[in-house]
Amino acid sequence: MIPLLAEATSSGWITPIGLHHYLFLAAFLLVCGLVCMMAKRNAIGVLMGVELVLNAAAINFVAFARYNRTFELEGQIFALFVIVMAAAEAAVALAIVLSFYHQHHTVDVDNARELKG
Amino acid sequence: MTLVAVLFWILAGFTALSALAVTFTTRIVRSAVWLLFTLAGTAGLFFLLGAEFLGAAQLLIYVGGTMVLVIFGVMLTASHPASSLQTNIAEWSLALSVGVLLYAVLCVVLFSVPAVTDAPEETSRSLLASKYLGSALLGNSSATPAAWLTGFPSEKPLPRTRVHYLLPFEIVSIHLLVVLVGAAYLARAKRRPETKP
Amino acid sequence: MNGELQAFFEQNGYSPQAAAVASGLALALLSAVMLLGLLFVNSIFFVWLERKVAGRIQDRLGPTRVGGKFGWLQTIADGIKLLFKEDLIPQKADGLLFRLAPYLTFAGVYAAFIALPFAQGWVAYGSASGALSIGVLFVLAMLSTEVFGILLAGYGSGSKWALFGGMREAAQMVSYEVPLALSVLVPVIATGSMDLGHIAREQQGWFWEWFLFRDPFTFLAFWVYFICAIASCKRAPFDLAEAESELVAGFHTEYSGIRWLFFFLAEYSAMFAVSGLAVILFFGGWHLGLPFWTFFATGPELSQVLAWPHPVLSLGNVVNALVFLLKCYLLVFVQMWIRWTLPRLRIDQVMMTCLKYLLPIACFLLLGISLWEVFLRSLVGPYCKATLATLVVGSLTITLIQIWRSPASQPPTLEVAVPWNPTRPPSIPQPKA
Amino acid sequence: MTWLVDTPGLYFVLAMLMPLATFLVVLVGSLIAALARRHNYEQVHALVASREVALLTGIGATAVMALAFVLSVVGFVQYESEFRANRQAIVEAHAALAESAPQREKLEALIEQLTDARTQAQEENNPAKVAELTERLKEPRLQLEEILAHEQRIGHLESFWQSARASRWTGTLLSVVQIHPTQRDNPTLGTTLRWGYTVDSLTGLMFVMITFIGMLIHLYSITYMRDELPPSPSDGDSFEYPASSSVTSPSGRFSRFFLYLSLFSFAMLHLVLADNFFQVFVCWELVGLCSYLLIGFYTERPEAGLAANKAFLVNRLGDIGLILGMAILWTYCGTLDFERLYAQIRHPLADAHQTPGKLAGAIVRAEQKSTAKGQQIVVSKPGEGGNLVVLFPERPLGETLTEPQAAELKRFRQALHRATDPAERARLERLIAAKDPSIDHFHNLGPNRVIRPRGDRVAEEFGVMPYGLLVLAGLGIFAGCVGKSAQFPLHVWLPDAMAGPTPVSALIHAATMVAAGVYLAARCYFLFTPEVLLVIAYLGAITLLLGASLAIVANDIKQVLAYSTVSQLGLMMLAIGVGGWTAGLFHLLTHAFFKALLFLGAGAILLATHHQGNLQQMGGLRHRMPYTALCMLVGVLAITGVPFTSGWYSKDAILSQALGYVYVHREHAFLFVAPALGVCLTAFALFRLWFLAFVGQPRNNDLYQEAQESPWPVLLPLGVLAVMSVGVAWSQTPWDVHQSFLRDTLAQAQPLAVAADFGTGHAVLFPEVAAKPAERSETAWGEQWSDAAGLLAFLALLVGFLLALASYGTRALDPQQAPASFPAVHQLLVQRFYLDALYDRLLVKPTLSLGRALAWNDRVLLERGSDQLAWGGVHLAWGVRRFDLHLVDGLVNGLGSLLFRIGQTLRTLQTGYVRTYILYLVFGVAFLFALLLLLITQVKAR
Repeated sequence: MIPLLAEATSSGWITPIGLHHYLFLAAFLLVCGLVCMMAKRNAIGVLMGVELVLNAAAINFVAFARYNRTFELEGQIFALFVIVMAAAEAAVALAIVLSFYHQHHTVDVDNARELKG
Repeated sequence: MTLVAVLFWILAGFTALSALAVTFTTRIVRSAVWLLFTLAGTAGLFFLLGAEFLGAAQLLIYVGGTMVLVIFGVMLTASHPASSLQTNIAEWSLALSVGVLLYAVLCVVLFSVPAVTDAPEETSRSLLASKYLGSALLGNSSATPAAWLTGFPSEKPLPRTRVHYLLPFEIVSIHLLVVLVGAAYLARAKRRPETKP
Repeated sequence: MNGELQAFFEQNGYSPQAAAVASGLALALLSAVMLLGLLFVNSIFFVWLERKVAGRIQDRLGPTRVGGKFGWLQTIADGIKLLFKEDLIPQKADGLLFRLAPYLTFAGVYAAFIALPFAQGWVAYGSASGALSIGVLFVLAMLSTEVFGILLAGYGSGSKWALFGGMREAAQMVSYEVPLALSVLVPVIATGSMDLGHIAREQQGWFWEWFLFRDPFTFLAFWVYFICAIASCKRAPFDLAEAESELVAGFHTEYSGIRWLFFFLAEYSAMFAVSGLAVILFFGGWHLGLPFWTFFATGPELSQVLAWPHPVLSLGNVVNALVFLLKCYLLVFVQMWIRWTLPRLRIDQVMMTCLKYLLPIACFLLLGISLWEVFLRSLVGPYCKATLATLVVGSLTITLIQIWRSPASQPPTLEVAVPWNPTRPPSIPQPKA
Repeated sequence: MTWLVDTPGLYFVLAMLMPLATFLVVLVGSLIAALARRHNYEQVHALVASREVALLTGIGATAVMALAFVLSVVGFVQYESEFRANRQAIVEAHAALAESAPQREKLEALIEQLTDARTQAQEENNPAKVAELTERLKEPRLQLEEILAHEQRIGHLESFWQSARASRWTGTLLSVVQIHPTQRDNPTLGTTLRWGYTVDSLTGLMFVMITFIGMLIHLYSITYMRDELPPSPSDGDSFEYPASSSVTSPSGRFSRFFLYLSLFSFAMLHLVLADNFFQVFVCWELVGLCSYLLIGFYTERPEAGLAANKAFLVNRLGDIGLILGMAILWTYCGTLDFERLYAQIRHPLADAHQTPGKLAGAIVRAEQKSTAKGQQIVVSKPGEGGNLVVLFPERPLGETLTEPQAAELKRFRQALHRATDPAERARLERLIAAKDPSIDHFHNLGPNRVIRPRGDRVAEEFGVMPYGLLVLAGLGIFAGCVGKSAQFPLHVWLPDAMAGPTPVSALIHAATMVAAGVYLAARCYFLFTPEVLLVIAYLGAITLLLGASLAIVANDIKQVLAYSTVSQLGLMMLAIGVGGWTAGLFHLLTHAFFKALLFLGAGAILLATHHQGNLQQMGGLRHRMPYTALCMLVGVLAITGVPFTSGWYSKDAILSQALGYVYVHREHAFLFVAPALGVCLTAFALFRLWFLAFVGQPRNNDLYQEAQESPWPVLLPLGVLAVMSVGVAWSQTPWDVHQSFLRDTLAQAQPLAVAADFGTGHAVLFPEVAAKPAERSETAWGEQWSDAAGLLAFLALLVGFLLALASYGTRALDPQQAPASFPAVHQLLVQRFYLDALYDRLLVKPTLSLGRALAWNDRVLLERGSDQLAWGGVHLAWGVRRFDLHLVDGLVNGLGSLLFRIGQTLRTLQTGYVRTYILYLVFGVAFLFALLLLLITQVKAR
């Protein structure tokens, strides 16, 4: 199995790995996250979608850092900031969800329509 | 190089699949599990990209974060059957179509930018050591030496502006503190007459 | 090694690229299998050891019969029994999570060993510098993923006891993560590197070079770390997640058979992992602490003194690895000792211990070590080192001598005094006529 | 312990840290005790706050002070040995120079004639003769050079001593803050707040004095504060506390007393050892705090609290000035270190060629003149003062660089090589220009010499500051000293400070607090311009008379001593003001001994009389307590300056200096009259005290009956101090008033500035360099007239003694009639010259009434005014409203309704579903990316 895999990778279109591969993957994660935010009615699910989107951003940063020596440092640092921001976002958002739950006894985001026009 | 390719394809497939699973699972806890797998896969990709510190940080921080997610999911949706939060097929189709549209646009854009060839291995290895991150975050400008700027064809490395991130670092830490306090404030148990049986 | 393997594959007719891939994968598989075997054997040994220790502490003998002396086959037997047990999945369980949980738990711990160097350059994944450049962080991260599996087990098995156990474990884990990481940061600051191999090399030479004796802050940091480590292995006195008296068996109430086995593999491997981290961070890693060979060589490492042709496979490294394992076993033994000596805490006490005591102490230590490095170390470093080493070693020797000389240390004899002989009813005093 | 051998200055640092250690230990102990009480751990508390532990605290503190004393003695002896060795070498060099003078003239003459002969030979172009003469010239030239080398050798010896002292006897323990980030590459320039120490003879003597007296006072206090000991368990349950319980234990304030005492000693020692104003200021405040705590020690007595507040507030008044002065110096000199300030403000000793400067040690004034080359800053002649003061480069550069200077220069050159930023380059070039001898090096300043100060000055360059500001700084610093050592306007706190325990009074008056003021005044002497010195002298004279005259009428024994302290301090300040730097400090040291003796004696009396301090109640006590009486007598003799006691030497020194000053400046005759009168009054007051207390019939019989001799821990310090206060100033010829080891030692510490201002140049280094002619030199005249001064002083003393004897000893005069005969004077004195009342009127009452006025203003005027305003506002608003209603609203409503309709149509978009919003968002993103794609394709098309 190892030799097969090796031969397969050593010749063909899936290698060498470049920046694009990561960008495509990140785009995919982004879209997944957005769809998740759009489709899930559970507030927690929406949050998970947000996490996905943030991860896509982080992957982009690190990929640029790896493939463009100018941003070797910046990319990583901003990815780090993204992670921190994501943690903060999760904390606050969950707190909001919790108080929302206190209010409405549900976490269905469709019930949050007080601000509808 | 090809070993990297193998690992990339394994990790990328893993990540993408579990991202899909996050999206399409209806049970919240399960989708949290898939989310965990996605994040782990991302961390693996970070390792693959040579950003070891980032990978470890991703694991350390996000696992905690996701676990809290799960706990909340359990606590908040335990009283509700999962079916009550189902979205109907129309919404699904709408969301999916929009998503696919966006992905298509993105792919086209990506294809239209020139491909970037791989950077030399050892230089990035030498630079990506976590201590450079640390010294940059501490405002030590020696962490960022001269480098080639993309888009500017030049023979010698152009002296880049001294970047250091002490201020952002401080801002982020203050921000975390504020978030902590705010979350504690928001999530504190509020006494309301109707909640009392 | 990579080079030889590649050559070997090329001789067997692979293209160079393919050979590179193949050798890399093969190397990865090799180390993975070696680690797995090590963990299995260790766990078997630990379970046996735990029983013996528990027996001795409770004035029993523990397993004696299976496998002739000392019941050293007891664990194997139990393992076989567990393998053949019928495995049940409760009706209300979330099947996927229920199945997933044990392997997730074990995988987390298992992954932690990737970055753990057992001897000079003996590490599963290593960069040019010897080990992962952020090994400490990596090990911590991996160990922290373990709890996720436990939470899933608690939730997935759809039972209140299990859920409570999982929740407790989660809460405990999340809060103990913080002091654990902070106390680990202390030696990291002392060396200025997160590379485990580098940290271990920093401590080579005589045993007072170990970070345990380096300065008061690392000394205290070790105790904080060890307490937090016990808590994060959910061992007594912190085993709230499986408190028999309150929750039947906590998160693994519903588990049986091989899945249950995996939980226990995970637990014992976690003990081993945290002990290994402690040994590398505070106890000089694989260094013996008594560099006798410095007398006939000019202070190289053992691996260079007893060198076989291949640096990695040198005899000295074997000795190093043995020393490392020995130290780990000692720490594991201490954990068992604590478990069978101390009573279990209440959950609120557990939380208070972490958040009101360990966390501030850890912060103080972090601050202290920084100030120490800046101001004090140049002044009083050596004196402090000497004092600490003398105190610790002296008190240890005195204690050992006391234990040795105390009569209680004699092994109990087999002739247990039976209160009454079951074959014959006790003689009831006849009322006098 | 090599570090102690390399830098023996650390002896003093250790000695300084000793009391601090005591303080910390006792602090921790009392904290433990307090916690134990809080949480009711009876056993712990009984252990920590027990009688034995408290006693142990006192004994331990005493032992620690003794250790500090030993340390400082060791350090002082070593310092003196090194210092004197160097001075000896310099003196020998002078001797060599002197005795080689005739030979030198001979050689010069010979060389001259030979050169003439040779020139003549050259005119006769007789090469053989020329060559021969040249040969004969070589030898004498070499000899002459050897002789000339001696001159420079002196300067080299001095600079060698400076560097040795810098390396061995001064140092930085911790560099706290770097203020000038622009000068980070040159830490010698950046003004840092350092924790440093510096040692000279003055410091050493102060250390020995403080630790010695502190030790004795600690010992004394162990017995004196016995009432404060916690009750021993035998006295009943020690865990029942009355309501007024303190931190450690209710009556167990014993250990707390020693806590404060040791902190006090530490603060004072640190103040003496400090080498910059910042440290001095910190310790200054610390001393103030400790005095506050100790004066108010008896918390149950309201007057104690009031006195403490008074002392604290009055001292703050002085500190305002201190801060002001510090700020000025910081602004202009960019540093707070004494050494560096001195180097900038006073003319350096010798220039690059080691030739002594004529103005060495003087404040050089300059003024801006418009010359041919435009506006220039020209040094003005010594007589007429310019409006600027020259700030000198800190380290005058020689033609040959010292090792560190060369290294520094090299570093700057490299930095210049690297630097890119033009401003940076300019700064570095300036630094190099300032440091490089090949570019410019320091020459002695003389009249009409032009200097070129820079705008933003580094310490290697010349600078100028306004003369008025220097005067202001000096006055400010002196204001601080006025507050601390109770000079005239701010002396009011000292008499009230008697409310504290007696050992504290002894400590404050002898060793620590009031000494701090005089010490600082002496330490900063170089800042004081002649005007400031005159102010100092006059304030000192006034204080002197004030205190002495008030001491006459005071009836409380401690009050009398307090006023005498005030007068003695005035005497010291006067001495410093008239140039008797040595004399003033000399008196400070001797006074410390006999004043401590007097206070401790008073304390012994108070012990005997159960704190009944009224002199009118005592009398004849010498029969009950002969030993104390004897010691007190010794103390009285010493303070009144009876021959062969230490006071004699110091007072004589001061008086002769004052006389010399007055001889030169006739208009200031008061400056000699005051001290003479003061001596007389002091003698009267002190002998009156002694007679009232110990002689005659007991006026209060039961008090007399109860009085008895105190135990040995009280008497031992008295005896030791009595011996010291007689013999501390002796030399091997005690009958010669001008000879005294103490005085000589101090004279060596005297800065060059004093000699430059009042003397005839530097006595040891360059005797031949005269800053001013001998007939203008106060010091010279003082030495000439010292016998007359001594005689006058002795006569004054005799008069005072006879008066006291007549009125209180033999009762030949009736002191009761004095008030009747001089009612006005008596009233004035009893009312303390109405000064307290005056301050009350001038400061306290106005402040209070001002506060009330402001309060009334707030309460009445502002509120009512605001009401009026509001009323007006309302009516205006009504007017405006109409305008709005009819004109503005018409427009606004039209616009509003339009927008409202638009909004109505648009609101349907806002469904309220979060997910819909996300949908919009995604659409937007897709749109943007499509746009981006379009752009890219456009770019590619080009």
